[in-house]
Amino acid sequence: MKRRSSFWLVVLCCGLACLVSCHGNQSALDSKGLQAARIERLWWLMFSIVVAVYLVVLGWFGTAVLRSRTRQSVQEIPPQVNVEADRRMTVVVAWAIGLTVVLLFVMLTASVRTGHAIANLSSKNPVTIDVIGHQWWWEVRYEATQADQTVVTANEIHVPVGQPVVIKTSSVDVIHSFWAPNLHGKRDLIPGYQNAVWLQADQPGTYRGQCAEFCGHQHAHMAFFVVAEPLEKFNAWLAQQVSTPAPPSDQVSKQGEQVFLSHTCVMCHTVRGNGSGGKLGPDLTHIASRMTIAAGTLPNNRGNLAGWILDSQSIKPGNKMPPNPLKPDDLNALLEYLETLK
Amino acid sequence: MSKRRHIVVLAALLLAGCAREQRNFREATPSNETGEGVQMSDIAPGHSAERKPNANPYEDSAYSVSQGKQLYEMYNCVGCHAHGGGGIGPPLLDAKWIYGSEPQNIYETIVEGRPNGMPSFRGKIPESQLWEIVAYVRAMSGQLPKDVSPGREDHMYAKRPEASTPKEHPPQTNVPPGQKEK
Amino acid sequence: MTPTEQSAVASAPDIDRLANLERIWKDPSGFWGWFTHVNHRSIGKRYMVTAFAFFLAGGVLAALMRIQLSRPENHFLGPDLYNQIFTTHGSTMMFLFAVPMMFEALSVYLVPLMVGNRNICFPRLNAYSYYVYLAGGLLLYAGLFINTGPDAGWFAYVPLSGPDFTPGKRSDIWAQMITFTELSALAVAVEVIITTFKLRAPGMSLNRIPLFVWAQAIVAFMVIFAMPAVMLSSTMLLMDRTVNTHFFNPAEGGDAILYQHLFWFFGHPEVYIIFIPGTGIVSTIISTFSRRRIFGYTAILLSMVGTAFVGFGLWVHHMFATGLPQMGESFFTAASLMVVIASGTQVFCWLVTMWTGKVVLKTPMLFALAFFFVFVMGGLTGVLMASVPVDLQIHDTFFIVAHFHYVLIGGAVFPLFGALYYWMPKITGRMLSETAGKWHFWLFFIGFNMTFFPMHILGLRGMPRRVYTYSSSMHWASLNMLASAGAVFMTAAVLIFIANFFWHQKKGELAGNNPWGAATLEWATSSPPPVYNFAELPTVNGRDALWDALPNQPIVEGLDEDCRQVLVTRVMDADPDHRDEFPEATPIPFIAAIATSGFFISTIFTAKAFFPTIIVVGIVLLIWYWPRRQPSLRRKEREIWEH
Amino acid sequence: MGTLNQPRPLLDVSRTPTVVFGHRSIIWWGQSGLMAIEGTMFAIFIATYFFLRTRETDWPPGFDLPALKWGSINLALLVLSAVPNQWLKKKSEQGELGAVRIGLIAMSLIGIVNCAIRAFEFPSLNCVWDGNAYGSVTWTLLGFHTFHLVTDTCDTLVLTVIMFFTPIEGRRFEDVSVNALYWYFIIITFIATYLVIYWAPRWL
Repeated sequence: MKRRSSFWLVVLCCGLACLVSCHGNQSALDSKGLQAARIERLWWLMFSIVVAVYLVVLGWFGTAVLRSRTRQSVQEIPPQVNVEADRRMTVVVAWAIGLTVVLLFVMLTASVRTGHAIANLSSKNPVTIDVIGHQWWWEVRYEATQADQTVVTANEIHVPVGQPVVIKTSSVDVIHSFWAPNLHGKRDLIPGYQNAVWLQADQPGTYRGQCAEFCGHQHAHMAFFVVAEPLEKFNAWLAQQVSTPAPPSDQVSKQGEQVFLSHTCVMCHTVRGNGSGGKLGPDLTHIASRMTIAAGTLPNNRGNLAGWILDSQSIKPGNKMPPNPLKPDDLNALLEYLETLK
Repeated sequence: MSKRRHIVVLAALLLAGCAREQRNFREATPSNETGEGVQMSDIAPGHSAERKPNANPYEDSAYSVSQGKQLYEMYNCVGCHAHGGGGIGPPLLDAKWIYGSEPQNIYETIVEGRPNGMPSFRGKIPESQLWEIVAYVRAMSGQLPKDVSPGREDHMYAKRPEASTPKEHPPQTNVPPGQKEK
Repeated sequence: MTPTEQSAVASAPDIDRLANLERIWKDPSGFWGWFTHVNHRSIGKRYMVTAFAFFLAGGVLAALMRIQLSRPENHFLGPDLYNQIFTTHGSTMMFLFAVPMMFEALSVYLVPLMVGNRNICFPRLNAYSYYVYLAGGLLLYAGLFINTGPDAGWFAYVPLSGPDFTPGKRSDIWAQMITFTELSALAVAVEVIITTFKLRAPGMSLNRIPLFVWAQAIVAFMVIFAMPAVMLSSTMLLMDRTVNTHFFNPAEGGDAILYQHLFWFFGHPEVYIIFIPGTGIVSTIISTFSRRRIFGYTAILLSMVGTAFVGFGLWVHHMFATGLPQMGESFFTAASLMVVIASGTQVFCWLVTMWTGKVVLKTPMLFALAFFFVFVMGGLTGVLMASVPVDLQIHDTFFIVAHFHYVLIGGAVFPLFGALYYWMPKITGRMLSETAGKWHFWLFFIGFNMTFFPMHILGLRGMPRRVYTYSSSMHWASLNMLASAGAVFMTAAVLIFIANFFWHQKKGELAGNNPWGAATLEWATSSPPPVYNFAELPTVNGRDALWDALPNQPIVEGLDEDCRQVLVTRVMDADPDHRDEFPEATPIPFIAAIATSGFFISTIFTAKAFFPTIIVVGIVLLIWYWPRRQPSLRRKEREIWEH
Repeated sequence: MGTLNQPRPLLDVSRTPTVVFGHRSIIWWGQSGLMAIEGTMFAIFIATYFFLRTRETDWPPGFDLPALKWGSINLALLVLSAVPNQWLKKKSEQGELGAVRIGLIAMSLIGIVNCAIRAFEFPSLNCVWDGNAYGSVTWTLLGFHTFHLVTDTCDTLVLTVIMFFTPIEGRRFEDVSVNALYWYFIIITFIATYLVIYWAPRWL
């Protein structure tokens, strides 16, 4: 019967779907972190219960329609009542409702237990990272005891593998949502609130995350990367980020630095060491060490950097960076200079 | 006859609506070098240099004026002019304008800079942002229509927002600085 | 049933009495007459046509979105236009189609017929509510066409929709549109409650009210307690944007989460307001096409009431990601799971009704059956996101988009199409074609699943909601293309339905009084019903009015025939209580709606317009209320005070 | 509906009353619907007030406490007005035109006096609506109640004019009785508003 075949078709592709969605960057079912793994286990438990219930209901429904179907038209059949059958059916319905309540309790307890498990991850002195949401990029600050030791970077978060990390979320403008599906669920960045999210990456790797709360024109291009690496590599990275890059040595880079200081770049961006202090845009002190530019939109290479500087509006229309028409040699010198900022 | 007039009024209203809501992201920047030289007199070699348009295209778009407001704070104009009340720099809320209150005058003040501390921003701020800041500066004294001026901002309530400030009436002075008004 | 007394035997209804009834109850026709109608059926038809037109407009916007998302890095729509389109799509479907069609249109047209009376209570208020609703819809679309469409999402979270981050008048138009549509929903809610409890045919005691009427009455109560929350949040947003109040300004004591609480306190009951009429429709259709009375009438009724109550207690499951305290979230997980019990009970009762009945697979029944397939899957994915940890992974992703389309299209649009095929013969007097109906069903069913099932997988792969584009490296392209292809099938299905509608008006088979052999009172009168609905007001002898009627079922007699007099009955057993008189046709509701629109729209632009326009509204309402001399005198000498 | 030609018994309703009071009449149900809606609005708005209270350390933040004088006078007058209101309601349900006319004039005057007092009450709140969230919430809550107070005063005035100058019928008495009910709603909501605006800052 038509209905039967299409029903099996859906079940087939439902199963297929689960396989397809399993691995792949930024997928909730490809957990690389402690919490994401617990959530994934809870997901598979509840998913299996739900699919089982769905199949039972559809089975009951399919047989009900097949069993009582008639070809006659509506007028010919008088409305009939079968009190005896109704009484038996009441028992069946009561059992079905009872089973539903039991299944719901199972899911409730599993969910609450998982909720507690992922919430009470903590440690004495975790790596504390402030993630501050801006309109359409992420400001990342590593707190440190001395003020000059704090690291300010953007759109890229390095975390030591196997150690809990606490991320303090806040926003300077609208509501954003910090979400790296491979590691943990999402947490909103709300102006006026300071939320704390505990993360722990179990396997090294690069995990992409994206803003999950609609925040304006470029909500679609507001991604970030969490790079999980062993502790010593993480400390090396941190040390390098804290260091102030050496002033440019060769002639072209010096000219590039002058272009940076004399043109529009200095109004919005900061490069520690050359006296610039703009706050509107991300900190570019170690731009060359970052994998992507424009909040994960473009891989960080010379061609993309040139295109982004000259006309960022064609890549992320509506973002705060205006088009900057530079003379070709100025642009070339600037790119040279930016590439020295390891 | 009155029906046609209603339609015309309605169309004008709708058009005003369109302009107010225009989000212009990509500005074709006229020239490589941002900002022109100072216009000392009308006599100029070769063809007469066409002067900057007096009307600022951004004054109809609420989006551009609100961008100008964010730039006003981010580029630290607040440092000297505060939220328009003035401090080191002169107040921008009132009707007294030293260098003229037309968009063109304000544009030149920002590009060329002025004595007593106003730095020149030529080359530092791109053309489109310059005009957005100019539009916002005029909104601070209520020159722009109420539905275009920005409303309350999500910060401390320093002053009534531009949408609620009464319109100031600066005297019409196109006289270059130093000369007495006629 | 204790009638006053059963005296003279009814003589066959003579012709001139019917002609007199026709003259009394007929609203003037013609262009200007159109604005004076107060008949519940003409207002009901207008609601249906307008709500369906907004459904088509929302569908066109959805098609544009699917084109933009069909390929990665697509430049069909820029970010600004895409944001306006997806927000207007959401707002149209929720505020201008779902609630007005499922609640206002169906209840205004059908409830008076199903309770056996001549008009809905407060007929002028009913006309007024339609014009206010129409004005709200036109305002939203006028905004969209002059580039002022709202662009902060259909729930417009602050501070993005606040004065600082949405310059211009975009969020104001959205907020005022809400005020329009909620005002009309509240008006109809009061009318439906009073019609259900005070204007029933004698003999229709509380446990004999049809399930569809119960569904609409319960939804009316939900509207009364849910809509004020969104009217408050949209008014507070408007005040923040125009008169500089600080309700949502984090720096001055305001709070962004306050807006979310206020909105979702309304938001979740809203989706049940859309779904419960669906259960009423499915109960009616399954009972008729299984040729037996519904199984578990009380169980289904209690489930509806349970859904309504619990619906108010679980709004925080929309805000699990905002970082609320852990204990609170578990409470809301429990509440979200509890609501499944009620829906489960209803599904089981319908299954048993079909199991023990004779199922006739006509088109309305097909759509009701698709309800099981689609809604149950949507409900079960809803169970998944009731758990906080799982919701943290799938909140605001395309998994949620898939969930609420399964629940809303499964729970409302499928039953709605079933309802249109089921009641169209009563509205227009002709049957819709069955073959076109089946084509429409299968195309819509397949297209729907093709479009929205892949979105579950996209959500699990991390595609967030409301992105105007995505990069090709994210391997979401193939599923998005499949979804866009599915949308083509759905569009074709809806076009077939429109063609079927226009075809059936001329060439459809004549329907007669009761083409489906159904049990509720609206099938007792002719199709389309006369202006006065029932030649003689019926009485009821059982839960299924027509199936349980006695051969000589008594009829009501003794209402004045020279004015629009209506019988008002008691709440419990619908015993005749007193007679009331309903107003004649009048253009006042239309004028009042214009005055109210002027008040609402002018306050968007300047707060100074508040007092002058509110005085104009006051004057118009005064004229509305002012008693007319002639009818007052006529009523004076005939009135009987309560003894 | 049974075969048409077979004569069917009649249910004669011609002697049922046309003028009824209390929960039997439809206009009472309509008024109750309005009161349910507006009551929910008040309840949610008071919940908003206390939600915003949790977001501040001290309350009222940056403003003085609202002065009790005018608010308390307004409350006293409103509570006392329940007596003439009840008297008017009873008389209208008995249909005594003379008494109803006097009652309506009295209630109109009371309404006008209350609106006048309310005009003094707003400045005595000691805050401005665009000062901060506290000012906004306080002004809007009082404004919301004022909207109802003014509306019902106008209703009573209109009813007074109708009772004097247009032909009188049973329905008008129903309207007066229901309008008295609306006045009770105003009294009750003002008690809640008064406690929230004037005493919440003092107690919390």
